[in-house]
Amino acid sequence: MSDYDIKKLQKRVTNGGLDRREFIKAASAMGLAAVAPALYSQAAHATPKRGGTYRVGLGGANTGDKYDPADNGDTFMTNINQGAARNNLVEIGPSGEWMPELAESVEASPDAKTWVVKLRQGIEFHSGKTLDADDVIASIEHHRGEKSVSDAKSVAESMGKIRKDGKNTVIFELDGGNADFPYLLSDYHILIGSADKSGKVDWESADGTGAYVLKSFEPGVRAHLIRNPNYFKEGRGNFDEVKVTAINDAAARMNAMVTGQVDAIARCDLKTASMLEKKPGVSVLQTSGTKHYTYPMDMRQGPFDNKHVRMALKLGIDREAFVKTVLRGYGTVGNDHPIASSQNYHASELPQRQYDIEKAKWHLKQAGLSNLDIEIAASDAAFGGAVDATQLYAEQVRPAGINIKVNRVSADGYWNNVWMKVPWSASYWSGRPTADMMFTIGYKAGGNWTESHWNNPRFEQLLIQGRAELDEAKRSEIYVEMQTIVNQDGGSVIPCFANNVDAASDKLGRSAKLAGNRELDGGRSIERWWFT
Amino acid sequence: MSQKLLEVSDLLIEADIDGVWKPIVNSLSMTLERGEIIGLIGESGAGKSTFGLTALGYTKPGCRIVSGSIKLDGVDLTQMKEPQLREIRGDRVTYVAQSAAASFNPAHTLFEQFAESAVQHGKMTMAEARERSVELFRQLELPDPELIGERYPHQVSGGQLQRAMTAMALGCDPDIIVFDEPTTALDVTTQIEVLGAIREAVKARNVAAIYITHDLAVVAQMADRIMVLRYGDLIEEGDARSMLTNPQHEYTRRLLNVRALRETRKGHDEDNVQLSIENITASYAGPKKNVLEDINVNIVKGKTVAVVGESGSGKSTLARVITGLLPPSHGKIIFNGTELNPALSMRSKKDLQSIQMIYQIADIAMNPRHKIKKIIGRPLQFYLGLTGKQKDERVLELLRLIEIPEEFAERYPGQLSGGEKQRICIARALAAEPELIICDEVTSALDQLVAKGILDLLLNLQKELGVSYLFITHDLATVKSIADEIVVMYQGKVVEQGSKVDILTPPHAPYTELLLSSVPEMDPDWLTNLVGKRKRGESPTSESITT
Amino acid sequence: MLLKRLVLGILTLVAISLLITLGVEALSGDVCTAMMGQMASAAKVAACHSQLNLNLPMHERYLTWLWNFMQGDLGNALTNHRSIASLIGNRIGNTFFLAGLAALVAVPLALTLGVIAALYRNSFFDRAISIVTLSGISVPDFFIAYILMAIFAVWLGVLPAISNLDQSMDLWDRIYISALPVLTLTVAVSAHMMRMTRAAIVSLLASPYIEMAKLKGIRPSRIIIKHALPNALSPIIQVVMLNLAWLVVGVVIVEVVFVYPGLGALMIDAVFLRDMPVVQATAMVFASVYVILNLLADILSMLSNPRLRHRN
Amino acid sequence: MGLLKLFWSLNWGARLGYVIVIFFAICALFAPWIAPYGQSQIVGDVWEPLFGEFVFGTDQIGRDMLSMLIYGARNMIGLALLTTGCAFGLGALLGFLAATMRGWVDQVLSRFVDMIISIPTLIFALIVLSATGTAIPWLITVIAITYAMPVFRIARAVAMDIEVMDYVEAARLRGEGLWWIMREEILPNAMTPLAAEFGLRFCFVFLLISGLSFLGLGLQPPLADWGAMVRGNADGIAWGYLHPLVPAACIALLTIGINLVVDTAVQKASGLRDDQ
Repeated sequence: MSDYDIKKLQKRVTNGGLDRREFIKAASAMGLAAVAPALYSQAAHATPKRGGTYRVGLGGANTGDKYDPADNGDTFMTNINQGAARNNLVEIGPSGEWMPELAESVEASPDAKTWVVKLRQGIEFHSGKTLDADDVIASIEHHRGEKSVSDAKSVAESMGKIRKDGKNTVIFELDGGNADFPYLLSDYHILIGSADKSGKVDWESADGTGAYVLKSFEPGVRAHLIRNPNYFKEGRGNFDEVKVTAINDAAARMNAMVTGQVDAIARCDLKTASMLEKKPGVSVLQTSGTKHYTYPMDMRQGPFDNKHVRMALKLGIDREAFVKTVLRGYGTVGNDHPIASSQNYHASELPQRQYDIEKAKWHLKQAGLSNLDIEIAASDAAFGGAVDATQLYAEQVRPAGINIKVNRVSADGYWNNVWMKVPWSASYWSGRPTADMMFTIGYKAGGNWTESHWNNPRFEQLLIQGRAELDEAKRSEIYVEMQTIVNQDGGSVIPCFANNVDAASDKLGRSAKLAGNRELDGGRSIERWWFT
Repeated sequence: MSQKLLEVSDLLIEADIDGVWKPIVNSLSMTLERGEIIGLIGESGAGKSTFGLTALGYTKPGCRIVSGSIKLDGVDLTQMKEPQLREIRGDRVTYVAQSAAASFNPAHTLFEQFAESAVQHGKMTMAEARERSVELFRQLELPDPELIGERYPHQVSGGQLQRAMTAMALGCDPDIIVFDEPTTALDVTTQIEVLGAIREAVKARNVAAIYITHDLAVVAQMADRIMVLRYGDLIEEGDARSMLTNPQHEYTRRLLNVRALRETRKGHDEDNVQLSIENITASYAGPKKNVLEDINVNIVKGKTVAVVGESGSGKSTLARVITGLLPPSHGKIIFNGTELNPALSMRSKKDLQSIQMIYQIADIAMNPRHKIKKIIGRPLQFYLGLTGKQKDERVLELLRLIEIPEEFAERYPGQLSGGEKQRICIARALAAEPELIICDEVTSALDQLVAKGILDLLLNLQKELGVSYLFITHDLATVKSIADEIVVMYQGKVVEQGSKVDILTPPHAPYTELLLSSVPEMDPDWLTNLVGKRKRGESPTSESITT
Repeated sequence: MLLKRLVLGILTLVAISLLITLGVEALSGDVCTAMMGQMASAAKVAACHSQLNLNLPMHERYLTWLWNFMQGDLGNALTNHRSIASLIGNRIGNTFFLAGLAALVAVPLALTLGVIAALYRNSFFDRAISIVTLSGISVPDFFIAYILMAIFAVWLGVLPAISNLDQSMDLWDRIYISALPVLTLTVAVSAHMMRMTRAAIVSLLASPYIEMAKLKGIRPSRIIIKHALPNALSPIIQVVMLNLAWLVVGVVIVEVVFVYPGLGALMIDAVFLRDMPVVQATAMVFASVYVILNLLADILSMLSNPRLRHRN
Repeated sequence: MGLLKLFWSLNWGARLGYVIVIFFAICALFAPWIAPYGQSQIVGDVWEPLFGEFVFGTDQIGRDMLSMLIYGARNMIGLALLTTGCAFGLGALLGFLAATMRGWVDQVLSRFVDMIISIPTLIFALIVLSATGTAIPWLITVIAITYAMPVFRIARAVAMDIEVMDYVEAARLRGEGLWWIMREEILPNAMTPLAAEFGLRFCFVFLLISGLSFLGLGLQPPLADWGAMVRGNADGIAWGYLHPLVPAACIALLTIGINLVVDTAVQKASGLRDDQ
């Protein structure tokens, strides 16, 4: 019995859930004080080993998928492209910090307007070509310009003027200061491909610098990768082969994991994840990230133009129950702003909004209403289980005299025809690594994806200020104020932050702390993990 | 004490009629000697088939044997289990069904079906069965006896199928063959040939037989002894010859009298022609396959014209042409002096009303989902615009006219007997107050006594209402009793036409002669005599007609 | 006759392609907005349109497609520019493999059960099988899939839960990995075929030739198999063909649940993405299967009937 | 009294069928009074066990399964009736028309139906419903059209057989119009085979709706729908949650019940027509 318990504890260490002190304390409580440190290092300091075929089941695959990262977005392609076949200039570490990847260094001018990126030397593409500044420029230019259809168009365009300085240096001259510029370079679209003589990248050749070479790829079905023997990182790219299988159905993914047909899956079915945890030989991995669900209201129209109505709707959601039911506990409550508690500048002092029907009623009264009938559009395209979740919300808010009619709409075309087109809908954000990026993309007045059509002058002012501010304390102050404004005035109900919940076989080795910016160790399990 | 081959005693059989068990065979008994042929005769519902089939230890689904015994060589079949019965069926007792066309499995060749019984019962090998089949096919005068076994049922004519089925029944050298109306579905001329062949084969092999039929004249040719049944009871039993000459029972006498010739009516009135068919040529599929060729017929007002012919003669097509269902490729139809539009859809309501039709099978001529009142009431409403009470009263009036109780108005066709159904069809035709009624084989699906009733009714109605009839039939007895004028058709052409007296008095055209001579007569020696005559060439045969 | 049917079939295909075009065009959005999803903006959509020639009027695009299609050129997918021929090539094989395997199991099974049920009609066995098949018919196919997956993959662990068929596998591996979808489909289609087989046979049992066979002393089993079955073939063939067509065309959900790389999932994806040429190509495959199977059913019905086989 | 007597006169299969159908009909009619909770009310934790506090447990967001099943009976039976009714109305009308008119009308209708049938059902529904939205009238229209196609083929085949009957010819000879022939002559006689088909099709509606809910189309929440209940809980089955079995069993039970009833009705109807 105690043997089982200690295994579980060790597992938590391996998954990054326990640090040394906590582990030793818990192990001592089991009467294992003497051997506790040894057990800890056994769990925490597994060293990468080479070999084996890693089989991973990923959702989010589509038969229209392509190598061109401009179009990548979902789990399947990002794990293959960013996580295995190619690299960024900058990589996000386990704690959400940035660190150079293809870059050797990334340095800013004092006003954060000019950034100089020096490339690592001697990195070879799979094709044998050596990486240089031209490749970098061509790769980024791919996303810019009139003809660009890239999802990263706005990101790439915010990088200002790009020029090279010799073979191994690229200089970015931004229009305005941006202290978070390196994070832009870590975007999963901004991958570096090999440019030909005309300065274009042939993305379909799949030629990258990554730890694995794509051997075969069937869109929406599978990809087969083999190790790049010349990979530039130490201890990465450990598997001989990787077989990625597209499994879009969550239940099928879970079953594939249970039956051992795959070694790891991304995005567990939350409904049954707790059962998977009990399965021997399998670990359910949780990382808290920036992923959050939102219910954005169109603030330009009634009744959402009324602050009290918005407040009533924010107070009418039982966040604890929401996390418990919708996320099955795999997440944390949200506080109606988009910055996760794990992120820098999170406003931890800001009081957590509670489920309060009386207050909601009061706000409704302030708005001059005794009850309210409104409609919300939802589809499982917004986020998994969105329809159920929204119904749950509707039931929670009902006692306040608010009748929410949940209109389930087709998943097909949800983001084109429903989201931001109807007054109120369910929505989802994978989040951004920095507060500035998140606020810019989702809350800036007039932005394409400012889903609540919000426009707050003070917020706008702070946004510009914060971006160029290199002083950490001042910056923190600015972002806390912005979160407070969004919390009080913003048009989105943000009930929760969802954890990344993945599962992996215990035969797999991984570092003690997993990155939480994406599923499966920041989308890089292929590159980072190994078989023990 | 000599044992009878088959001894059925006090057999009581019940049938499930709408969930109630009712007796359909009332304690009947029968004995059969080796080599003897017994005829079971009666109208539908007499229980003759049910009774006859018990010789195989078989009852139709929905029937059960309540009491009595069926002893085959002293062994009681009622006490046997199915597997034992199967040993007997098809081996010691065999069966020849009414319609060979329906009773041969369309999916297998004749030989496969011939051999099945014998091989399954372990009596013969395939090779032996083949030899045997050739022998029997030859005996039954089937053409090409070596090869005909390889044909499928649809490739063989009806008469030949019936013979093949008899051959099949003889295959295992049975003790008893049960013939269940084996010639009823055949044309008269074919019937003769089949009857002759069956009789020869049975007599030659000294097989006992139970011959079931509704036709006294036919059974007279075949049976040594006759049992007359009615509603499950035995009416009369006796030697075939004495029964024909000296029937004891009133019912048997009526059966005998069915074929009595009616009085000849006087010749027709040329001036009062109602319908005139002029030079009609028609086909279903292009000019090369004309079904009717250059037909000319006149129908005089208030009189009856009978069109006689066997299947394939084109007589029914003629009806379709007149009604407009099949516009002719050539010729015209003149009705009361004006030409009728060839196509049905172009005719006026008045034209449609004037010509009505009565069909052969009343079952499918009436919508089973409509009540009688609706069936008769619809033409009243449609043509005459009657509604409500007026219509209902007229329906009752018509029911009285056709001698049907008024309460039948509320019934469905399925609840009526065959004769009653045909009367309803007549009422429906009359409801339109037509000038001409086309009767397409209206009595051929009915028992003889019932048919007689229908013909009487039609004649009375003609007297009362002055309506004309175009009578289409293959049955010369019908023609004799009802027609004023006769048109004989053969292969789409009129071979002879004229007043009834002219046609029925010799000399005949050869085909007419063949038809007339083929009608069975109430004379036990008729078949023997006729076959003799034909062999000597004194009477035409089917072969002599076609050549 | 056959030629006429063939020409009609081809006309049907053209009509379907037109219908599909109109249908997909009527949907909101196009391949560009669908691909970009949340990330769409007017400028990007415009750029995408001009890249993919979507600025041309619909009829022009349709006629171009039709012209190329007639010459055997399926074109490229709008989304990832891969050649559609290669995109659907493997999947056609997979789809037919699955359908064929399922048919191989389901058809004999259903026919046998149908014959047995007809033989022992109204017995306990007949009623039991009737209730089981009705239940089979009435349970959604994805649920059958999950139940089978739970039993055979999760609890017993004898069959793989996902069927990610791979071209490099040998036949035995392919069969093994496809076992669960085949089972699922077998359950789904057998019920219908079995019921129709039983009904077709039973409807013939009142025929005179069946009574004749009984009176010839033939065993009940032989009566059913030798006398009733051959004559019931035509309706049975029709039902079997209908179900075969469904096995090819209607298995989208089973494909998704078992991660089986077939055509159905491709078509759904293509509709979601408004990838017209891919939708068209898959629709043409499906429609051809339907047309061909229909034709085949008619030919087989004809061959099964001596009346039509031996015309004199 | 009379009804009860009639009931006892039936065989056990028919009786069982009627009991099942009447049971679900009562659920459908009196749902708000029978159901312990509302159909969207959240009453407990996620997937509370079967036969515990809640008879059939709770679903994936904590609604009472029993209440959802009862309301589901109302929604689904109502919807299925309406849809199947429309499908049969449309299919039979066109089928009869094709059989009665023959010629080019038959050709055009038959080819059209061939065409629609050869488009996968789900794809067809997906395309149309994506364009129109999943409001109930559209849902009914789409399913009705989809199911009208096979009904057309059956109706046409049956009507072809009836059409050659002499009573239809008699009606034609009388000069009856098309509508009369279809309504009075063909329809009553085609009822039996159509009814047999109705039993199965009725239940297929549940399947199609559940298939649609797989694609995120289908019945609008909070209306409970058995297919969606199976779908929503289906992933639990591999983990020993038996919750999805309950709605699945309901669909199966209703299918069996309806088919038993239809079978008896068909037998009775064909018995009436039989003479012997």
